[in-house]
Amino acid sequence: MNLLLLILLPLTFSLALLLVTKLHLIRAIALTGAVVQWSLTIALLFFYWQQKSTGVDSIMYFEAVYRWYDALGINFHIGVDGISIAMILLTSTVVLAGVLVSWKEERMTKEFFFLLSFLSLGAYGFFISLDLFSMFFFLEVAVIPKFLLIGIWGSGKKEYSAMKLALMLMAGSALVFVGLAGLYYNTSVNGVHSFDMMEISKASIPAATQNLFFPFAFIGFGIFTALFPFHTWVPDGHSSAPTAASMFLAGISMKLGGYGCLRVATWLMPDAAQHYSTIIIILACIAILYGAFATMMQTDLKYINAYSSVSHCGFVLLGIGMLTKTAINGAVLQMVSHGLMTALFFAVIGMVYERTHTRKVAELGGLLKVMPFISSVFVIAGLCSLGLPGLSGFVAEMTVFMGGWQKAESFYRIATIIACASIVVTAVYILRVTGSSIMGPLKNEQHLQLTDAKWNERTAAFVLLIGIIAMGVAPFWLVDLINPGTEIIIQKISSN
Amino acid sequence: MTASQIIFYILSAFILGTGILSVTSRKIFRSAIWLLFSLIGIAGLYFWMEVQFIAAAQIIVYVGGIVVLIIFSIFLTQQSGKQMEKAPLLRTVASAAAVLLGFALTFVLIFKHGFVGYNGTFLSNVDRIGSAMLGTDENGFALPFELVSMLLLAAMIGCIVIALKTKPTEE
Amino acid sequence: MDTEFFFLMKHELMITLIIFILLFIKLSTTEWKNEKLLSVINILLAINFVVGFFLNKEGTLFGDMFRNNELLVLEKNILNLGTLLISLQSYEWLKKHEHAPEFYMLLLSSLLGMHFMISSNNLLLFYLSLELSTIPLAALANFDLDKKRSSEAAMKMIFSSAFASCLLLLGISFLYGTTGSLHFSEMIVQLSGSPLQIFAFVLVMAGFAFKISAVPFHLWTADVYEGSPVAVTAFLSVLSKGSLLFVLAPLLYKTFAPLQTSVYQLLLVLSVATMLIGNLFALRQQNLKRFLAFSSIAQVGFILIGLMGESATGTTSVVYFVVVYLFSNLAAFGVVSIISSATGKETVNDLKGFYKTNPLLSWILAIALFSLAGIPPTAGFFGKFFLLLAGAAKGNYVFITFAALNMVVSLYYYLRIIKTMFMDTSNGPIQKIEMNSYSKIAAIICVAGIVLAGLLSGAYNFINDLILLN
Amino acid sequence: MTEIHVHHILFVSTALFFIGMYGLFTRRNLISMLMAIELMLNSVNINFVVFNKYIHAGKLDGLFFTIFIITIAAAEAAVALAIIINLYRSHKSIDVEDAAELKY
Amino acid sequence: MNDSSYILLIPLLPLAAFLLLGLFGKKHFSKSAGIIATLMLFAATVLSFYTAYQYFFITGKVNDIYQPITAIKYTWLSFSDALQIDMGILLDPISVMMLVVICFVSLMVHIFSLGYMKGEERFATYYSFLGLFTFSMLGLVVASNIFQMYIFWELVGVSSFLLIGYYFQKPSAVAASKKAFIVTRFADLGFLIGILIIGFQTGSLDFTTIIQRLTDTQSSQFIIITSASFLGISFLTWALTLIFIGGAGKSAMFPLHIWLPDAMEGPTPVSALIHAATMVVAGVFLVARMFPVFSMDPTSLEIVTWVGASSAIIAAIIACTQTDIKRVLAYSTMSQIGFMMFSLGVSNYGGESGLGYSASMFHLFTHAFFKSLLFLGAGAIIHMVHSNELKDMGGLRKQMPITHLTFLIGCLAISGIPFFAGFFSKEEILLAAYNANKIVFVVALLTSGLTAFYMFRLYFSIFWNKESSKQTDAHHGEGSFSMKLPLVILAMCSIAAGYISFGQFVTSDGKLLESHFHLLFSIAPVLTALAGIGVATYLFLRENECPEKYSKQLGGFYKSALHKFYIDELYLFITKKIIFNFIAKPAAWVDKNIVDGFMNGIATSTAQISASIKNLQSGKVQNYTLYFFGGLVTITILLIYLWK
Repeated sequence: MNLLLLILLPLTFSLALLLVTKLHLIRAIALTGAVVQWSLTIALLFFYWQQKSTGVDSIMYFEAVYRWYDALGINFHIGVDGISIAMILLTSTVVLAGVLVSWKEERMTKEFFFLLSFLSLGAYGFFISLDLFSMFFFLEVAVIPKFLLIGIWGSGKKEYSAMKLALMLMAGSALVFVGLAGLYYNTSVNGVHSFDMMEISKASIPAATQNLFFPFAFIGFGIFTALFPFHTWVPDGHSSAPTAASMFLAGISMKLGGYGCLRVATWLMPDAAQHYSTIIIILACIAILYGAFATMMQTDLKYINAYSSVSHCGFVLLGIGMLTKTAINGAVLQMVSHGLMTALFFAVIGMVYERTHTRKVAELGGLLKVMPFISSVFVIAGLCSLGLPGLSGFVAEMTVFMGGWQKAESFYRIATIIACASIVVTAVYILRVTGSSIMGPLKNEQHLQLTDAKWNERTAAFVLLIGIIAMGVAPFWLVDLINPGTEIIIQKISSN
Repeated sequence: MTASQIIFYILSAFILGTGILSVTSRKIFRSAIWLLFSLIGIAGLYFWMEVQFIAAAQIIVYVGGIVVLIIFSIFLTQQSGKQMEKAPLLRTVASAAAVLLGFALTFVLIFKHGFVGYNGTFLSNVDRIGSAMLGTDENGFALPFELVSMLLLAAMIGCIVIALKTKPTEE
Repeated sequence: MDTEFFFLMKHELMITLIIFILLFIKLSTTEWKNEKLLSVINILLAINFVVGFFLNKEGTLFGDMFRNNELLVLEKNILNLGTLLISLQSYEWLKKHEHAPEFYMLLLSSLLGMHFMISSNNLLLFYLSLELSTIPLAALANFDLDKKRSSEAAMKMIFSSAFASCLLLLGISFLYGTTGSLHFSEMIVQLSGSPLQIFAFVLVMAGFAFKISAVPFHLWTADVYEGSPVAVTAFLSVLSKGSLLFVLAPLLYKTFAPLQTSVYQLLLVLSVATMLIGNLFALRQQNLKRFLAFSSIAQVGFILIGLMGESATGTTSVVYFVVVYLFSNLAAFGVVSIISSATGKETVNDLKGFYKTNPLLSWILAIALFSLAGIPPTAGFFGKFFLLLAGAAKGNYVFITFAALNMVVSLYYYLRIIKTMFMDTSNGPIQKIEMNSYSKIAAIICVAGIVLAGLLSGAYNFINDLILLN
Repeated sequence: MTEIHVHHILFVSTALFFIGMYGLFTRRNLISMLMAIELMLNSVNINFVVFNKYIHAGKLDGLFFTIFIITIAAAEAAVALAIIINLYRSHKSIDVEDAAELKY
Repeated sequence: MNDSSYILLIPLLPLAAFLLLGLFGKKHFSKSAGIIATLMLFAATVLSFYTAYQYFFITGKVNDIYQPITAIKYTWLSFSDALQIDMGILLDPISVMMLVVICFVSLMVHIFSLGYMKGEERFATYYSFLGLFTFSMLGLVVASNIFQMYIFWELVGVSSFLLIGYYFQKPSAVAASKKAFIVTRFADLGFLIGILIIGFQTGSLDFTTIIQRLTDTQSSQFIIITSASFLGISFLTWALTLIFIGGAGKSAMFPLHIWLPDAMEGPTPVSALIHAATMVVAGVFLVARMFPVFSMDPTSLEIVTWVGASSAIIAAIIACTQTDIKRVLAYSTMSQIGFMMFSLGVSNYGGESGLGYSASMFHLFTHAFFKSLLFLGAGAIIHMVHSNELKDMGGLRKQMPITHLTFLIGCLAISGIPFFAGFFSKEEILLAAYNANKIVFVVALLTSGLTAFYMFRLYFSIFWNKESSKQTDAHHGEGSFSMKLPLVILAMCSIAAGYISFGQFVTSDGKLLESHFHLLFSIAPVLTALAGIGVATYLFLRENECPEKYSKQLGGFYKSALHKFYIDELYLFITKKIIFNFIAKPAAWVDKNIVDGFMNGIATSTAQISASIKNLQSGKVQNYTLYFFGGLVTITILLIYLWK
């Protein structure tokens, strides 16, 4: 299977969107595009399994190299392993749900879906890139659509949030750039420097050099994934964004950072990863607990979910910082899980907001009575967030804990315990918000007239729920999928 | 001290003195005249250095051309007797400081560099200059010459368009 | 002297020819209508651009004073293209202008100066062509003859540039005094890095820095850009800078090679100051042209990073970036020009709600700004990436981090414009503006350039090959 | 040359250059500023001639540079004056401080 | 698939009910949901009885010892080669017993709810939640892997949350559900960390393997886990204590019991099922499941003992003062579970000294019946009176004869009156305590007296005391057949269950344990119980002034018991005041003002710098040239002199 399809399809559909003007055509194209992408990614999974079953055993699958900037040793090198496939599946699922949720978007519909499609292109490109340059390219491709989506279709202090998000993410990529440049100049293939990850992973970069550049790459990507104290774009950005964009931001965009931390920082600079693991873990623990406590004080549904994202993404960083195979598995699982869960959460919040025109917990109440479907989904998303077994969050968090505990030193264990403690705090804030907005007496009589979810919203919720449950009830397939990928990263770490 | 030396120092003093007067005089017309003297002094310096062609060009172009142009412009724009306003004190001080610092720096650097005089012959007769001016070989300056002509053309066009204006100015 | 002469100086001769054609048109008794005249000129410029690609030769003329090679041809073609684009964009403005032929004569004289400058192998020729490219521009800055601001801009330009060229000349005189030659290739032997030479080098560089508006030699830029007609501003910001950079790159990398340390130090200081000041000032600008002036100052800070690379990669990235910058900046100026000539409005606030009324123009401006900000998939991203990458070769990562973070600041003010256009609402937005076909062509070329120059690696690889050859 | 060291002549030219610069910085009249610039250019001219005559006498590079500078100075002065006159028309003044509308 | 795969159906049937009713119940089964769920559960119950028969009488016994049998096992999630979560079914005496108890009680509750919940708007949802709970509880008890247990442990918690919050529009119900979930979750944190320690120290998450490795004093795992210590306490003690905290949370042991009384906000049948018979004994079950390991560590057993004993007495005291009948029952549940706990605590592994273990399980078994009976009875009463408060009741024996009778049987059973089920199990517990620890024995004795007192206080207050109560809903009658049937069945069980010779089946080591029935020993407990009943009769049979008088005399003690010893207030203080005000609020504040403020500060200071340097661009060309030259000189000096 040619991975270029993953880029070309969204591109084609987004260009097709530009050509039509009728609203129903726009919607049809957007939905078709999302469905086709989704099917394609599912197909990718099957092709991968097929390759695996026929005994093909390589680091990356479906690799292809296209010459690009020869003079600088830059190629467009693409390929996937299990981790990328997991991420790609996540992306297509969230995008599909996002398109469905925004079905009713009336304002500048064409532009909206165009930008959404462009975003997904960026994400796919990022996950399939094996060349740091193209990876960086796709990382930044996504910045502007996010800015526009938030700024144009958002709510609240949208301009401020959009700007903050764009600037902080840009600062992240600026730091990433320095890290990449360092890697580039310290790798040499036949006398030419290289951005190719496969080459860099083979090169032996001195530990001192790694220690110099690792912070750049890690913090840079870390900003994307809400690394404390660079997480402040998350609450504002997520809460101002329109539903689909929030879903994308929290569901996918933050995962770009996690993936980058893992794939670029940790894999390519393993010595430095070990050197800095203490700091990473401390920051991750702070993010986990502090994010959770900060969530308790929030009064806006989206802020609650955004802060909880900070907390949850802390698990990703914690998993990466622990540097054991199980923990890294957990980090990847958490990325997928959080992606699905938070997208679902945002989708539901969007549905609630669309109907009640408020996101203030204090103004909501007893929604279960008027919109049972939406409320149920809300509760399920909340339960997933607090790590209920049978849903995806549990699997991911437990794997991180297990991986963290694997390290015998007290420091790691205490860090793990701190992380574990967050599940209690999570329960507190999730239940608080569920208790007062979904349950309890109906606070606003006008809400009695509200209707439950429409077909598109139901479908969107189901798409995400299927993902969450598929992961929560049967995690083994996902673990098997990502295992070879983490194995390689671990080998690289332990070989040094 | 030889006569040549005396002449040099007198010339130098003249050039610098008139130069200073030119940039400090409060009356613009006088200032222009001091400039004229200074330029003539420089022409004298060229004569002293035995580069007669340059000296001639200096007198023709500067004295005969530019200063005249300047004086015309003064007539066009100003009453001759009017005193110019002084620059703000802060800027005057800052300028003086900057200029003195710059001068000190430059001259220290020149002095340190220690230029050593060259005692070979220096031929600057007009026919050598003339043939070089139109020469296209290694020591020829035909191309710059042509270039300058284009520049003059352009300057001319520019001047005409800008200065010869018919429409009244918007307020 | 044989026919080779014509091929070697073809670009310069073509332009001279056009100037004379215009002169004759102007002097002829028949009165030409502006529309017709402009069409003819645009066609001539197009021909000039196309012809530039053919029948080129490599070699030197006038005793090594003038040289030509494929790289220089490419650079001249780039300048020709820029001129053509500006010409297309300024159609609307010139249509009503009574001195259109003179405008072109001066513009082309300046272009001619640039061509000579690129080809010059000698400080004298370089200086003369520099003046040739500057003095007409000062006159051009005054071309909004009935506007006070225009003459103020012209005054600032001519005095600043005269001062700059005085310093440049002082520097050249010291270079001449210490090396005894005006030829680049001969000078290199004599450069020893003595303090006076470093001073001379700084003086010369100040002259360059003035033209490319690097801080602290940039102060004239914003005022002149704001006061001048849009076309002249575009010309100043793109071609004037571009041509100087074309000269500067090999000059630093080859001629001043003995002063390597000073070159690096100077570039570092200039670059840091330029990025910082350019960005800080751009943050608060309201006038679009003034805003673009400061943004282009900040861009220069980036270009200086590429120059620091002191390698073929660095030079390539600079030349490449100039191309990218040309497309991006001209696209932006094109839109500003359209707005300005249709409504006379030039401030950021006038753009409120612009997207509602003029989606196409908004997108063009947005793409241009993205490119200037270095956001993929526009070419600006590639340009900045390669500049930074070339700079990183020196290993000064503190500086590279600083530069990269500066991009964040610059993103802010570009996004501010985008925000104004797309998100803000206004009671009286600019009405729908019809583009004429000339500006449409220009816009298409610019946008195509912005999109394709990066994604297709051809341009960069081609430039790199040429630089490795020469 | 035996009598006068090069440095002395260079002292004069340098001094003249900075005198001119001082004038440029402080004169408020545009025409005076132009005059100051002429002084600076002249100082550079002296430099070139001195370097050519006393140090690098083999070729006439410096001399020619001087000639061209004189020419350019003329052209520059012409354009500058044209601009000044135009400015005078619009501003009714040739005080440089009056032409400071474009700022910040 | 082997021949025991039918066991899989036992948990899966309720799950199927949950999915079916949860997804489609509202639309398609809004009326028939109860019947469907009940039938499915009936099938599960039959299967569980069959399983019990199979295990106890056919397959379970090898060499006269009941062996744990891992019937089914699938790898669910593999962390590393050694550590993996398996989903499996482990059959041993206690899990099989629990299977039976859960299915049976659940079935009773299902049937009871047919009448009790009739006409509820979310009838189908109710049954689907019941299905979810039953599934989770069954999964918990058959877990073969400690992590599997944890998974179902959490699921049980969530079903409890959902069912307590069933009347979601009642703020008190919502608060109670939150409280229940959060408190147990806090305890689960201990369980989780305990799992992590145990798992990594033994290199396995499998119960059988863990027990095998940690009971062998020679095994390397055992040596490491006992020698390694943190804060001076060995890892084994840490792990077991933490696991016990998990159990204590679920089982509402002091001081984590605060959620249980509030949990009575749920529908009463739910209280009967979850908060009396099954879920709350999960903690006891957990300790029992890990008992071989606990028995290796006296320290943790000591903790279990004291926590159990103190819970028993504290709860009993509080129960005497409560006026809400369900709360009285809730505290009584807590007290009884305290019995089970300390019974485990005083036990040893194997043989005679393992009596406590066996007794605890026996009590768990009997308690399930009589306590669910009491709760369902209370449900019937509440159904009729529409109130939980004792003051609204009285003299109901006429209106509800069956309820009266069955409730009396329940009270007698719980008070430990001979010939009722509670007597037999409680006797064994007291015996075990007497053998091991005299202080505990005294506490237990006292508690059983109190138990008798408050149960009969309840009984008399409901059925005697004031004569007829006005608020009775006459046309309601005593409730439908579906409500009476479970009462009768359970009442019969409450008598009959005591006669099972439990020592034959459930013992700590699987070997037979002879019944130790000492008539002499029983005298003291029975007398205490009778004394309790006597006092209750004196005070509450007729309406009189005495209770008030005595309670006044007790003064502060009575008041603090009435207020549950202010433990709730203490918790509220810690959570609301300390955690909210001193952690969460500062965290949010820091985030908004310092972290974010710093980011915004960068932006604003940039803008300020930008504004403050605007005069650089003064518009005066002479200044420009001056700066130009100044910059030039600076750079020159820098390059030539300063920067070598």
